[in-house]
Amino acid sequence: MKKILNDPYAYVDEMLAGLVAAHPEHYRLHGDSGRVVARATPGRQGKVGIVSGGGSGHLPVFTGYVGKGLLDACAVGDVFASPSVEQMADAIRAADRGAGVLRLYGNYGGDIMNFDMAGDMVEMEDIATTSVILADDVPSAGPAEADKRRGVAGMVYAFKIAGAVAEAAGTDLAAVTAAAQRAADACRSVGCALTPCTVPQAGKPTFEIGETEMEMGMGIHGEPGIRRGELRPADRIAEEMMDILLTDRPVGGTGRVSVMVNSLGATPPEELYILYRVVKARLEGAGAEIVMPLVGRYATSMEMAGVSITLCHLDADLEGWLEAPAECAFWKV
Amino acid sequence: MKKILNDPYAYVDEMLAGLVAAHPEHYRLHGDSGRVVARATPGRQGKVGIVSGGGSGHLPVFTGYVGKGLLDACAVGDVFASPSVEQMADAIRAADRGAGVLRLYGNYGGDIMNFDMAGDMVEMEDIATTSVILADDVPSAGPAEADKRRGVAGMVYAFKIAGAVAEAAGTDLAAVTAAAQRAADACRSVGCALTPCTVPQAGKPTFEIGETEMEMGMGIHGEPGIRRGELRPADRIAEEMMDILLTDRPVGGTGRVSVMVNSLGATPPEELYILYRVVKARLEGAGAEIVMPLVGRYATSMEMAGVSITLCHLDADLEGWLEAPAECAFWKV
Amino acid sequence: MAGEVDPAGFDRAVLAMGLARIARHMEVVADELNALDGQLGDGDLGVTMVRGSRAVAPALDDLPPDLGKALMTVAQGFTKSSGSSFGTLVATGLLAAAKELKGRERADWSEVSGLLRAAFKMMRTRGKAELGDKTVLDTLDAAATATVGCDSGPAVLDAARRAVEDTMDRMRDAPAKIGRARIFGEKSVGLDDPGMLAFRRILDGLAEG
Amino acid sequence: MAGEVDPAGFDRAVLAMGLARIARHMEVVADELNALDGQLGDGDLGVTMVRGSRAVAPALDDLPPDLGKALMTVAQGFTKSSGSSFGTLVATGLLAAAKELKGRERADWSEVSGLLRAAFKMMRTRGKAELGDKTVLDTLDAAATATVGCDSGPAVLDAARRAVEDTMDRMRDAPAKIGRARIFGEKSVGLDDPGMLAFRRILDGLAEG
Ligand SMILES: Nc1ncnc2c1ncn2[C@@H]1O[C@H](COP(=O)(O)OP(=O)(O)O)[C@@H](O)[C@H]1O
Ligand SMILES: Nc1ncnc2c1ncn2[C@@H]1O[C@H](COP(=O)(O)OP(=O)(O)O)[C@@H](O)[C@H]1O
Ligand SMILES: [Mg+2]
Ligand SMILES: [Mg+2]
Ligand SMILES: [Mg+2]
Ligand SMILES: [Mg+2]
Repeated sequence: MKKILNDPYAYVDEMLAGLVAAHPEHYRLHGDSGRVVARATPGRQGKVGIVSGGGSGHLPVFTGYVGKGLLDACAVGDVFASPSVEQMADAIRAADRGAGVLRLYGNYGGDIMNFDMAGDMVEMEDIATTSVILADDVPSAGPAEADKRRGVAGMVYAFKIAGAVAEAAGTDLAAVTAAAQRAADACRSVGCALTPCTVPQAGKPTFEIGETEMEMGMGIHGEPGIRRGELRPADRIAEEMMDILLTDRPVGGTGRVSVMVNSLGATPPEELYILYRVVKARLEGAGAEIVMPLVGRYATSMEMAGVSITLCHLDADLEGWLEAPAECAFWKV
Repeated sequence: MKKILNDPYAYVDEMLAGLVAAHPEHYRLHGDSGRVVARATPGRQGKVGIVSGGGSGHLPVFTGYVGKGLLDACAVGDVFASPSVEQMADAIRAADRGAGVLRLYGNYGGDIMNFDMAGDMVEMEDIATTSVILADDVPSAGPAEADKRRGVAGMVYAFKIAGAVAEAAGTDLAAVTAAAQRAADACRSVGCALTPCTVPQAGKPTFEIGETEMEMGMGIHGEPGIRRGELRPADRIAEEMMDILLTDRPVGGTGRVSVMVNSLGATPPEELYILYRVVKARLEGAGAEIVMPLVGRYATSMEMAGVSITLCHLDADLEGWLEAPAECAFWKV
Repeated sequence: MAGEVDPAGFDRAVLAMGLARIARHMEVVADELNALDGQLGDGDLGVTMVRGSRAVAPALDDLPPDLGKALMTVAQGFTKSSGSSFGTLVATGLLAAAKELKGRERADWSEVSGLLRAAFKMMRTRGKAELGDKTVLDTLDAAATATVGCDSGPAVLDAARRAVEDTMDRMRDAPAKIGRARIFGEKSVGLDDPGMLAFRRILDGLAEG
Repeated sequence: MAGEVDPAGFDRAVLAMGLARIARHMEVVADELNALDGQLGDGDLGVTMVRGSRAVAPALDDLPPDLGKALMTVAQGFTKSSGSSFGTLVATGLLAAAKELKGRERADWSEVSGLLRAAFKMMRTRGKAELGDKTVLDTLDAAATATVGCDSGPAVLDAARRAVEDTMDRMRDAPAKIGRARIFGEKSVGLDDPGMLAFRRILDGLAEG
């Protein structure tokens, strides 16, 4: 795993320096820690703020999604490590426009503890906060323990949907929180890893895997999956992933579904499109109508090879919010 | 190099099937060969057409850049192989809106021969064609033989600029061709590879390189570069690349320059941003003002790890065209 | 240390001395903690403890006399320096103790058990773990119980160390149920919980001259 | 083959027979061509020739009597089936010959030299290579020259084969100056140019019964 970097301990700070230098129209650093990214142009006064945060190494997640119609601010941890409580509190402060702040992030113990404690801190400064926690990674826990599932690419849908609601005039913290929760509940994801990635400070791959193996259900930090075996043909991989997703939550309701076919990093878009044929056929075969398919790199693990598929089961509200305008350096709707 | 695919011989056709299925609002297949992608909504009658083409495996290049303000159609070859003459002729036909067609592509012998011959074929059908050939890869030939240089990521600037001119009312084939030539002349690129990629049909990596080595100046198909050596720190890599670019063409004229820091595939955006710090500092140190920096995956070689940097030296016209609206599935301006 | 020795209690000077000892010892045991955490998690626990103690160090020479405020200062060192779970839990525990001691410049050693209990409760709320999940909480609970009625520094320390040791022995073969270690499931059986070991090493640090 | 044998010239039947022989032989030499191209390029030259001949095959049984149109048909097989340089060059050469023979149902063997020359010129224009660049053009030029005045099929074929062989021997140690092989620079020294070998194998195919 070769990486282009300087001092591994400066990886995140240098990355952020480059990010804000390249996109000053989108991002600015806020506060003293150097680890809080906020919108270059803050949302209007009275807008509900949305903040996220988590470990680095997942661009565009999390920081990349700061932007109009998306997040207001983000706390940035070291690679695959939670930001500190202080940084999260600072991010909440940056996101606050006087109407309270939604904390919207993934289901990881450290992030939860820190965001909770950060919330306690800003409470003393009279900033009201709520939380919605993404737990969309189906293979990471069974349906009975669905609240233990990890948060992965479904986050992107939640950012987009909550962001649209927060942007609309007259929506309060409760409304934004409720919409975010509906988005979080609507998402199901599954990942499949082909190679590990390397955390710069660790200097060695996150896990080992054979030259011709794949691991179904693996997490974005290399958390063990549900099946390791020989690399299968693309169509069979797609079938297995769709089986997992549609078993956990069949197409229902309006039948309208958005789907994300996401590269974990190194896997090129060519391969995503090969998979998409089957994903589309399976969804349509299950009676679904596909809305705004997303094929590309939306939530990654640096140079990990592999893919994830996320379904976002829509209703009319969610669909409208998903399609509302939004803009950051990585995604324009 | 693990790949998610089915039959390697079906790689390109399945990729295209997925591409048009995912983005029917942007792309459609044209003609019988299954290898010509055209805009879903053709440009207005009387618009100058712009066509490109070349081997697959470089998404978004070439096909991805079909879209409003960009290309009208594209002929798609096998991975790293030229499309056939027939396919190119079909692409020209698809791009023709009655005002002639500019062929805009990279400096590779096979592509040139085939596009020339395709031009001869459509000439009999009264479609006027012109050609502009990108030759922006500085290390691939010295300044005295600059016309032998390969075409790489500079293509994206040429697509964008020519596309903007063609979209404007009242521009004819000569004007679009001249603008494209100015864009092509304005671009300089250099690449640096860390790992090879695998052509599906070949089944083995395009070249071999040591675990801790990099190759400066390597081409996007693995063409030999100018220096192989130990992987250097990011800042030194960026310095070396900027040296190469600025020696070949110093900042001059208006001093306004757009820069693209491009991943060859597997290299994640985190690393591009680390490089961008130095790229920006070097440009500003040379008196340049940076316009619309592009940091991301704009021209790739599947899962190759490495980066390229492209400078596009602007004048007022070029800058205006670069910033004009454009839209495809991979890029919105 | 100009004042007389007060065998029954402690003030900010004693607190500062204890923290300095812990800080020194963390440098010694950092690799051990990283290694154990590396087997079940991300291998940063030693780093977390070292960074936290180093962040606190500059403040030790003039801690506020108010023990509550002093402990608050120490807690902040941990919330700023790292985002790791254990750092946040340490900060949470310190804040709980700080609340108990707010406005007081001196406390009895016999109060330590109650402080440990307060820390335990707030950390349990923060981390949503239960007793038996094989986390630092199990050792903290045992220490709080074992130190009830201990009315000298050495007695407190002795009882706490023994309780932590026993708990670790007792729980070694249980599976971890929370945090990163949980995902390794069976792999955690037979291995100490890194957070428990960190707590033990904190007590070891206090015991070292 | 119902008509009498015409030793001085050829028509579409002779053309079809020759093309069928070439097609058969390409299947035999495909691996050899792929392997040589693989050392200096992308290793697809055998594939190009096989695909091209297979694409032409269905048309051979009823080629148009007009030799110009017949050659056009053959050329199209190559423009459709592959995008490789050699396929396009073959098609270009065939088109050049087709232009020369347009409207004629028969040609003299003595005209072949002129047809080769026409092909050479158009291929040179198309590929922008020069004599000496170590491409198929060098062998084509030599064959065109060597066949001047040859007025029977065997004489033409013999002269062409000898010329191609000699040219390959002569140029083997020169560096390639065009196409993919160019980027391998010195590596091409000592190796035959793949396109030259392909031309030689085409002639071999014609010579095989
Ligand atoms: N939710 C929790 N409740 C109580 N203790 C916890 C919790 N999560 C982690 N721990 C303790 O923290 C230790 C790990 O700390 P640390 O290495 O900082 O975690 P991480 O690096 O995963 O954020 C564990 O061994 C355990 O004792
Ligand atoms: N520009 C050119 N002019 C003349 N001959 C050429 C040219 N380019 C390639 N060739 C010939 O074609 C051969 C390679 O053909 P092919 O394998 O089809 O090329 P590629 O796969 O690179 O497109 C070379 O050995 C050479 O003889
Ligand atoms: Mg840890
Ligand atoms: Mg950690
Ligand atoms: Mg070839
Ligand atoms: Mg080829």
